Amino acid sequence: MRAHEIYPNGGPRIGVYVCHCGLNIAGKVDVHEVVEFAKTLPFVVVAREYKFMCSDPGQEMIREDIREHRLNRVIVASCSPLLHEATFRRVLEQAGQNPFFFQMVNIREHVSWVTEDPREATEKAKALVAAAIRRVIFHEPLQRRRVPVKDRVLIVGGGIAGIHAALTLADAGKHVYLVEREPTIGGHMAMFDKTFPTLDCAACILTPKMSAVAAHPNITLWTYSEVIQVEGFVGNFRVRVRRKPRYVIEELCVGCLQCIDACVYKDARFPDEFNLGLGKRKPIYIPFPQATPRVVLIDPETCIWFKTGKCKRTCLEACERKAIDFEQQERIEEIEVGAIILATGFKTFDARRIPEYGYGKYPNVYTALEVERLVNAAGPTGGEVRLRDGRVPKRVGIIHCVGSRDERFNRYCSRVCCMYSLKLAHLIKERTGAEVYNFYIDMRTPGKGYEEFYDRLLQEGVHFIRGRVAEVTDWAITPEEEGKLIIRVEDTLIGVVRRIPVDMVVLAVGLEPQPDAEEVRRMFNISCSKEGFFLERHPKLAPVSTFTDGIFLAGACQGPKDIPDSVAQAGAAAAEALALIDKGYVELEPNTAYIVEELCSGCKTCISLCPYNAISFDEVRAIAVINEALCKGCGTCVAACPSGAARQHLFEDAQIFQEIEGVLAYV
Amino acid sequence: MSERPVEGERSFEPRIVAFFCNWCTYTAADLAGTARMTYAPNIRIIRLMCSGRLDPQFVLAAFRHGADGVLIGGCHPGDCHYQEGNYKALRRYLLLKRLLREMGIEEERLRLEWISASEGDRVQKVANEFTETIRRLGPLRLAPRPGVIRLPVAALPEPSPAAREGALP
Amino acid sequence: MSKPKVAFYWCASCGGCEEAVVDLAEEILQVVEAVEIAFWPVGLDFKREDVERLADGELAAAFINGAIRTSEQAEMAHLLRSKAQVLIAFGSCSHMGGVPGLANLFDREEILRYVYEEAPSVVNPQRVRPEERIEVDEGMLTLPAFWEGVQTLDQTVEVDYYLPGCPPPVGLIRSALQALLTGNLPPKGSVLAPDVALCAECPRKPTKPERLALKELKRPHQVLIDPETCLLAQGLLCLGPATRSGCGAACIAGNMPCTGCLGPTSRVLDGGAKALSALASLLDATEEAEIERILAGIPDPVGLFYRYSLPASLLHRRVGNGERLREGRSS
Amino acid sequence: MSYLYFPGCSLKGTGRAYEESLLAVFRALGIPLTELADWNCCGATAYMSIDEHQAFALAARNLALAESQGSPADGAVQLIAPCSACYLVLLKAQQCLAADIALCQEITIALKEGGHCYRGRVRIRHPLDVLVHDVGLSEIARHVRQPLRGLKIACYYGCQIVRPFALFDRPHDPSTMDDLVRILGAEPVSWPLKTHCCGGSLTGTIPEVGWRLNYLLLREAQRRGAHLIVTVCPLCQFNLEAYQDQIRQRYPDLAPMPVLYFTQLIGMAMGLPPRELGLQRLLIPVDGLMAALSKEGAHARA
Repeated sequence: MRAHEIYPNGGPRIGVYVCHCGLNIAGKVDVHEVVEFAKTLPFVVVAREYKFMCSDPGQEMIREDIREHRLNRVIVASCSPLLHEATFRRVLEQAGQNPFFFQMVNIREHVSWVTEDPREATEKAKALVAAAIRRVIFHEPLQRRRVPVKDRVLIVGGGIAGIHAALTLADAGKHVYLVEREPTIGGHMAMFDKTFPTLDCAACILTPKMSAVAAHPNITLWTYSEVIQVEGFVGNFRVRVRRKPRYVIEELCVGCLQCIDACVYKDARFPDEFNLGLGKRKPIYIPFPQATPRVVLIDPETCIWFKTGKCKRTCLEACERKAIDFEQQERIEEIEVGAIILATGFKTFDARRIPEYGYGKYPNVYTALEVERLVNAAGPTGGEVRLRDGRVPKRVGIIHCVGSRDERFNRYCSRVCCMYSLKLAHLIKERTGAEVYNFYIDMRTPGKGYEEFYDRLLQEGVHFIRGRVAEVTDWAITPEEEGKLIIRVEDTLIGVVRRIPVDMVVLAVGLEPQPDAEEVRRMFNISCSKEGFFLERHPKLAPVSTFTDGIFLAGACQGPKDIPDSVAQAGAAAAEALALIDKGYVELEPNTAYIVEELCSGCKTCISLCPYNAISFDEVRAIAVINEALCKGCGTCVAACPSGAARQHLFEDAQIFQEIEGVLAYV
Repeated sequence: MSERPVEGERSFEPRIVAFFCNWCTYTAADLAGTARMTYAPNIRIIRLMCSGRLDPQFVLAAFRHGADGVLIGGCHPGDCHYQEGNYKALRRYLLLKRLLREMGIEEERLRLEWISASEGDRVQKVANEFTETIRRLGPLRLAPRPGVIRLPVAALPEPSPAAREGALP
Repeated sequence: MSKPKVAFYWCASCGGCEEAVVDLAEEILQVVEAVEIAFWPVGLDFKREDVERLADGELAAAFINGAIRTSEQAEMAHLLRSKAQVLIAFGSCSHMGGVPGLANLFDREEILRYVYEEAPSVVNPQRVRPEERIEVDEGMLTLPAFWEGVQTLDQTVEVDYYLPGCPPPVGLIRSALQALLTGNLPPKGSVLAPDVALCAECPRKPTKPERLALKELKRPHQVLIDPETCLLAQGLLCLGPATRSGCGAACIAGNMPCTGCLGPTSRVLDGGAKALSALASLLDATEEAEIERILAGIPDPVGLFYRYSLPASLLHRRVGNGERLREGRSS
Repeated sequence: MSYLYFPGCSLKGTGRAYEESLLAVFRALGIPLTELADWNCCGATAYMSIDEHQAFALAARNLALAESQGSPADGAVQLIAPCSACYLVLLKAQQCLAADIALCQEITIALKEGGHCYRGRVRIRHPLDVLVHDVGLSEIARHVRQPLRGLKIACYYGCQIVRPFALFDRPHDPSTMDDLVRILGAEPVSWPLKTHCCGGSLTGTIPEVGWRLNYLLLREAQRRGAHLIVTVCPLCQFNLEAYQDQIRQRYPDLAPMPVLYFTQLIGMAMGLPPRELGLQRLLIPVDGLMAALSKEGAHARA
């Protein structure tokens, strides 16, 4: 590289811009002092402060200076580069400079927000600015790499979020692979009867979307399937999907369900998953009438043929289309996609973890999800609320925050429980006329029409008792408590401990990350937040993006959400994916490693270190060579190269040495 | 460090350089900020893409230029954004510690921590702990090294005159 | 016109560098033909005055080998610097401190105490120590001051060129002399040796596997060394990848691992750290315990990675004294 | 493993039967149990509520003594505290000392005055924990001579041994004693009051309230078909046993309900002589009951 390329206008001419970020920075750091200090540093031509550097006037100020003062280096000291580096690089570009003659200094997240004492904050800010100045002198002009983007999208999870995202993208003319682990799409929403607060029937609004998915020419729907491997990077993911055998050929089955009638088991006798064991199914079954795809499957765990190898297999002849195939094997599909949307949803809190609430011990203690099935017209009881012994409950207690807002389990609020408890209270009262008691810590009803729904329930005469329930017991003291479940709770509004006898207890279980969220996270190389939900790139500015470009989040896999929010987020994720693949290419950070070939001794140290096999040995020249297209820029090989022949753009040794000296020189 | 003057104990402010990987620990540090978790101001964070980029030269350079402690932050084992960079960091770190020991530098002055993107509170905890450890150890008293430390000149993109003299004016 | 004058001098060194000059064999005659040797205490009887008498810059070139540890060595270095147009650090010791530089693992007091009191071969009940100045009837006798630490030549005076190696390979000396005589010299400050690592010229390079993963680190005396295959591949700690070429891989030819006497390439700030990084990267372990087990194969990291370069390294000298170190305990 | 034993005031007074049966059972199982020499008040009740620091100092002194007298097994001296109150206070002291440096220094100075020092190397154990987890149910089963067949038992844990420190059982719905009872051949009845309040000191201060609480426990045990209640705590045992006459005057539906220490029950199953187990000290004797059972047993065998 020749000098005039680095110093187009002679030596380094640096502009330093320190942001107040309102009071976020200026409230702690003496911005003016930092600016004055910067002016004294070598090669600094201008140093300025401004309220909001990222604002238009702020950006314009920098562009102006670049032109006027012929700046060829720019430092912005403001927030985290993860937030605005791109913004300011663009500013350089717009002013005709190479965007990589830029260094950002994080004096908000790393200084003003984490430092008590203003004096120390200011000193720290100065040190970081000094370091950046020393570093940027050694920056080189770089070109971003452009790589083409596959215009297909993978969506993992066929709940309402996955479904909505899939339809949105498909309607935009993009091809979508929708992969669902269960035999049918629909997720939790398919289990509900009504949805709050409007009480419109879940099936009526969901099933049309489900069939739309099945029918859509742009959607490849793989149910009963799981993603097992993800390779590649934004725009070019290679994904392997395992399709578990249903022992029924999907293409042939028309869902006439005659095979089910024909099964040697005359009546259904196995607990059915979809009804949470409240109902029964046969070994050959369909999860529920509107299951999509409407294709039966055989459960080898319960099918006699699979267990004993001896069975008349009446199902076989029952199927005219010969769709049943006992020999079916699992298939591995390989697809290439440009973007991925994770919509893997949630699991409900396991109520057994709170023994004092007696779930699993007292038959009349139910989880909310079970009650959803009970009140569902298509459920095991045809929508009638009946106890396991067939009685109709006269008094029902709904306990809120089971597994939520509880230091022993989850500190967070699951957001949906208050509202669905109100919904269930309404439905139970409507169906049984029972007295319904809600035991709550706080009622949380933010959302369109939510508070109004709460009022409506109050009007309907549902009881609300404020206090966390201590225990559910069958310990009767008075005759009227005999044979009932007694809910012991401190009514914190009147300050007495109360014993409320009921026939049925409903536990409003919270929402938790899927049990395998951790493995999924690793497979897709994204992060989880503390409580185990997938972590968004930025809580406000990038709520559906992840730290891995090209992978987006939708629905409750990112945190507890109700249906409206899940759908909204699904739309957002779809839009992000669309924006990405519609562009046709992605620009990658040019922070790749490279080898100065005439300096390489061919010691091969670097080759085995590269996790992406981007480095190979050129037998002819007997040196190592890097395929920059494969390099992701971790720099491991650079750190290892014993003769300094391997280097990394944007993270050159010299630049980092300068930064090290810089942070230390001024403290 | 008994030879440390007593008054020094009060006046001494540790100087700590931290090398954080972009994907986990640097992000966690941002999170600590967003959550306003204040911690010791002694930490100066330098961003690398991966803890695997950490060249032991950086650590020694930091000590030579006045750091009393060096902190390395990477993703948890198995979580590396680049699959296994953090394992390489771990190996270099362990060998480096042996070297420091032989050079009479307390091992505690070099610390490696796995901190994931969501562990802002760990950044706070580690920063405070480490600052205290170094405060306890007192200033690192390296023997003065005569002569200029020349940056590996050939490693610079076209060196400016200023660059040739490792330290800038 | 008279022949260009040159000087040779030795400081803290073993004399091997002087041998290296003689190793030029008959070629030395051409050298003597071409230049006038104005100062070479090892070779001929010269006195300091002979140098002092020279005018500044009268020497075309001065070759200094050995590290700097005493006031006298420093004085001579300054003296020759002022008389010579070109000053060349000759050999590892003046280049990077060399083996004498390992003395920086101990402080002055420890060394004196050991050498004059504790060493098994010493009998010195009065604990007599050399004094820098001592009054005798004839007057004041003085000795050079023995400094706290060892330093390189360029940590003492400005150096124009470096001829690396322990000792510098004849080939490099030859081409350096030619460059000097013909006057086509590289930029000031250069090391007069190839800037590519040793592997480039190592005959065993083809036998090095692309994916090397070390489960065990061995030292030469522990194994029968195969004379054909890459020494690293055999688990031996060869510093070839981190060391300049130019020696024709002499040690490898002798079936011994490279110990790094020619020093790192020009891109590297601290050769030891770089070698350490490369080696650690190649370990085949991810568990801390397992890594430690393998690393136990490096009992003396400084001795391995800084055998010739401790004074030139970033850390330069041990912190505190080496007492505990010498007793084999770690601090 | 050898254990130190901290009796506390109760086991030398109202709870003598507890001490007798405990020592007898450990002897029979061949487990050495040495009484802590020069022990003092554990610091519970009044002390803790009047002056925490004095209470902690008292507890700490006992711990210090244990540390100096005991022989550490895997890093800690094992100290058995049978009385729930002692057990809890000693645990609390240890936890607080570990957590609160200022307090720790204060107490250390206090101990120093008496020439003591505590380094936190004592592990405080409840005999129930030791018997079930160290000795093991199978080992105990080996020593059972007279299985308590047909005996229905309400296991009563009281409020202190699993709360707030749930070191060896679930804080809600504990089960170790139930398992133990099963091994002895008896049948634990399912009753939800395992950890409910026995009335504590209320029986002394506001008897009406205290006795009602006792009553509720006794009645529920009775309703669930228990022949007797087994407990781990001297205060529980006393409260539930001592006031049954007064309680019956108010709530006639209450039949006499024997209340034993779990160690007494183990001893009975091991066939140890009743006097060694202090059975004669029971206000509501069990011999009638046992006789009846053994008769049934005999019939069953014949």
